[in-house]
Amino acid sequence: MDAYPANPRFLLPILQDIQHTERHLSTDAMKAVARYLDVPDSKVYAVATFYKSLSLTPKGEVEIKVCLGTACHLRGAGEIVRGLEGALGVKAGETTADGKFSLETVNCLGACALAPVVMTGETVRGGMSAAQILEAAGAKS
Amino acid sequence: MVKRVLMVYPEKCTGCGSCELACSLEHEGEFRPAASRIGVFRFEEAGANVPMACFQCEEPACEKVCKTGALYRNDETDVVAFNSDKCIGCRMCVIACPFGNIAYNRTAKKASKCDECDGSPRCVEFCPSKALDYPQAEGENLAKKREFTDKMRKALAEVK
Amino acid sequence: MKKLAGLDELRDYRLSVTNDGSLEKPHIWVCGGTGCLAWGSADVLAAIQEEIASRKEAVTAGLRCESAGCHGQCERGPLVEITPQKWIYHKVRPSDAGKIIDYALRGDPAEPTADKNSFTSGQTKRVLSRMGRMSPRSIDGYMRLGGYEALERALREMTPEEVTAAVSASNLRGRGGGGFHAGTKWESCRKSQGGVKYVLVNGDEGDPGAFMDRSLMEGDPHSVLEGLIIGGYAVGAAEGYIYVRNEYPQAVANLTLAIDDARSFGLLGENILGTGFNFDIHICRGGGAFVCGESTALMASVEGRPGTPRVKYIRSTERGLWDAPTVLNNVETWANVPRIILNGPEWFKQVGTEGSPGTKIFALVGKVENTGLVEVPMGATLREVIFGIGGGIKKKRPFKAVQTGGPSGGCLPESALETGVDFDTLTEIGSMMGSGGMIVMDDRTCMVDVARYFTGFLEGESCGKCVPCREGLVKMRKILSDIASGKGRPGDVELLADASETLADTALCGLGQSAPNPVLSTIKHFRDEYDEHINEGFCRAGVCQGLFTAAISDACIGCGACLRACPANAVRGEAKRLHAVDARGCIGCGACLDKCPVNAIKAERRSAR
Amino acid sequence: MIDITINGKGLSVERGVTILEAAGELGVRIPTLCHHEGLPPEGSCRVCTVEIEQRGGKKLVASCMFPITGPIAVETESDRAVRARKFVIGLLLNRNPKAIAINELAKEYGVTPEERFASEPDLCIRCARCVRACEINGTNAIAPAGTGFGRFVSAPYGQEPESCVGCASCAEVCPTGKITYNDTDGARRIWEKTFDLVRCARCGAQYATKEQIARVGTGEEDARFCEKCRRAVFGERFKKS
Repeated sequence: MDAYPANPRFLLPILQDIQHTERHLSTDAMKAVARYLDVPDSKVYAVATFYKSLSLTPKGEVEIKVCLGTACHLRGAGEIVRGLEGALGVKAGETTADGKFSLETVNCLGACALAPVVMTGETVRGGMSAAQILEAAGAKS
Repeated sequence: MVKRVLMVYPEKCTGCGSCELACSLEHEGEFRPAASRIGVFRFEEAGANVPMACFQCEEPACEKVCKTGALYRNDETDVVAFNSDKCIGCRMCVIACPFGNIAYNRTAKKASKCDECDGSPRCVEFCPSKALDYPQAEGENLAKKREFTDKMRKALAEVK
Repeated sequence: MKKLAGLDELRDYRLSVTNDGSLEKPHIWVCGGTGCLAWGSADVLAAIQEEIASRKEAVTAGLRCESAGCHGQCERGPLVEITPQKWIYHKVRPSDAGKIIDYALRGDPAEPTADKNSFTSGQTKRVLSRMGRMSPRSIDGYMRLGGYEALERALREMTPEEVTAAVSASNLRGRGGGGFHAGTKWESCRKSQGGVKYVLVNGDEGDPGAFMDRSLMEGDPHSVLEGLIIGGYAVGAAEGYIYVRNEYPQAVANLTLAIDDARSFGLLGENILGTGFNFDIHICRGGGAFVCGESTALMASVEGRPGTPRVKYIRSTERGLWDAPTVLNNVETWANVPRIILNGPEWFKQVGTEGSPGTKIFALVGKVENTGLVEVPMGATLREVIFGIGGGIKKKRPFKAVQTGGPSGGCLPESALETGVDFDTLTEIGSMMGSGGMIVMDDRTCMVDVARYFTGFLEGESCGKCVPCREGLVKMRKILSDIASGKGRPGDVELLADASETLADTALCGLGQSAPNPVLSTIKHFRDEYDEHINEGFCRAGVCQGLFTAAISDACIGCGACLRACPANAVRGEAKRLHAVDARGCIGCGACLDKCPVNAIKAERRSAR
Repeated sequence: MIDITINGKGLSVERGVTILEAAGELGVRIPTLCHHEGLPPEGSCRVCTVEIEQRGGKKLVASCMFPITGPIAVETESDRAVRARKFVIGLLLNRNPKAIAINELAKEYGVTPEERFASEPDLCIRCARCVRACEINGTNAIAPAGTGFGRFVSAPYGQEPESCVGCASCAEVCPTGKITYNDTDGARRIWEKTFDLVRCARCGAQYATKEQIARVGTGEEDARFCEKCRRAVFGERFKKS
């Protein structure tokens, strides 16, 4: 947080950094940011609940993001989501009980040529089945 | 527009309450002294009565706390005017006025204060004993008003 | 790195790197775009670099291997290009390292010049011209290919008025979707009162199916910076912001490095090249909200607030970021600027149409043979792009529609294929340019499903501020879901059309106003599919679950792929013999349809309901 | 001054005046929901949509925000404007079937609820009048949270709003009665936060929250009395002097 000047414009980047390191935004963390930037708590909460890259509940160690962009939709992204939901035992948007994986759907990762695309962590993978994705993600963690 | 000033002469007040009735009828459409912007305080043991309405302060505490501009100085009349459409019901003005001259109407969800009936105050019109007057704000009247406000200040200082 | 203190120093430095002989030396470029990385190009790069280090002749010859920006042929990755010959290799594996090095040193008998395939030869690469042939992480590499010459010229020879006039004269229109004249924006901002002004890059490429901007930011970040610096000079801004999608970490990394390099060279900062012009650039990472592509929402986001749009009766060029005059253009628009300054507005107008000059980059994706980035002159027909450059439909299936403009655009039928693609024509026929996504659909695409997909997408991305968008999209999606699940009612299409038209008329921001386009365009061009769903419970594309029965034609080769795919065991048939579907057992899931290698399975009406 | 017409009636207005303000001058009523004269405009409910003709083109605009900067012809009840208004009212009616203000508008425009699109009944129309009232007071205790259909007004972190002073203006400006406050047993409850009400030293009326008084900065002596008693106490002093 101290890496940023205490200017309200850094609210989103600070929250993103916290999200990245702590995998979620705790109330204490948000309050601390509000105090640091001298931004009302209500505005911090508004930002925290507005942006999809921020989450109030902890995300898994590995975030699996299934692209639901148009090209991926046409090439069976829905099937992959269903497959991953079945294999992980969670619905999209949820995190497994052991905190290892969270399953997300995102809008277009901009790698349409590889559709259907999945991003695990910061790695983009194309044309894989649900099982292959899990193997790759699991091997990584 | 001619600037006028609402003058109060407590010594002439009989405590009849005509002003309160006239005010509530004008603003609320009914005879209900409790809703009147002017209020007569009757001190029966002393046999004295004091009609009280907004003093249209030079530096109004109410205007200062009003964030929506519902309370503002009308430069043409010098009245601290109130635009009820802009009132959000925060009641800060009610709390701020040291004289208790702004009330809050819970039904209307708005503050209420004396607006001098846009230049023809009904209270003055209906006061049978000339305890209320509405002369032009100039010369002798202005001097009187200053005297009056000085008195107000002193009284306020005493309260404090 | 040394700080360049004057325009002459910049010129001398540019010339020194250009003439240092690197351009003539053999060089292997491994594509480092997101697509190729996903194919494993990092391993290819490492393997080649390792092999070079171990081969004396390679070292002696000065052979180098670096990661480069996206070539655009993402589906055939990992891509490798050898310069100066410009030989391109597809699907290169780490084990090919030795072979590639041999080719680079001794020549390839096959000379696989990319120009030989239609994907490359059909294109007019201007903005993409450097992609794949330089390292996006090297400012020297950028200068070697003409980079920062335009900035030098603008600062040396042109007044801010002249720069603005040149952009106006070029008739450059915003590549982000609206097609607003960039010059008009610049002019208005330049003339606006106020000391503080801003220039912004919209890199929040949210349209599903579009990745032009991602590739540019990743592959040629300096061209965006150069355009922005020139823009700042022209309108009198001292600060620029680049708003990049959070989903593009590599773009953020490459832009950050580019900004750092530009700063240490003195191309950003105080008193740039001794001209007295101060300008700096900051990066803002997006938060994963599609609506932030809308200009007022983007500015709110830069300011650190939720990205909710505001009513825009006063232009951003008068009151934009922090209420200061602001020019916001998208990545591709900014990347065009240095080229216009360098080559002049007349050069820019040599290609394209009168109303929409220049080139446009499209992301050609979907059911098309060659997917990837395509840069063509404005006015190229959809047929040229899809069937020429794109090589037609995958598996030789019939073309059904092409979707342009992302969720704000529309679906166009075969009859529109001869249409020249530019801002105005696309809008006229009920779609829009958008940022350049071009999604090709075949007969296995259900247009009701597509409409539902986009409506659902927008429903999820609505900021929720205004009633029509927040509540109206829910209503529309409910109708579409009903239709797609066989619960459509007569009159639903009219109800949908009415809601669409009114939503377009009442929504607060451009996102909401254009949200009904996918629905309206599919109703307009594919009305019969809606009617089949509602009246006959039939989805001809075999997409909507339960609204069709699979039927196998005589073309069946008896491979058994369908039989294995069927979750309901409704396919019968012996190996090498004609298979058949038991219509009573078929659950209409469509699992078999895509598995057939010979397109022998069709979706048919269910006989008994 | 700029000459415009509203429903055919001519009017001269100052540059920058909104259509809604101009209509008010002419006595032409345009229905509104999110608009409040004391608050910055939001333009989110779209109920005040009107049709304008400007430089030969016709379009719909939100009258509460559209600043008049050139000659325009406004139609507040054109077919297109009414169709738009009905659409918006209908959508709100589906979600807020119990809101009196919405039902009144629905009745006026002949809009009936569509059962097929009914969602969980809610009183909040997300007009953000409450939020803007809180903002303008400088308390910023509440803000819109979430996005899309799930957007809602919330105190931060779903907890008691720390900065709330209990002035209740959010409740007072709420057009549908979604936000309420309750003064009982010497306490005010709002946003699930309980405030002690200050008791008037003279009449015993509970007239304001401590936090409110502190925010206004009223002197300790004055703050002992409710506004009625303050007047009486002052009258007493005044009479004596």
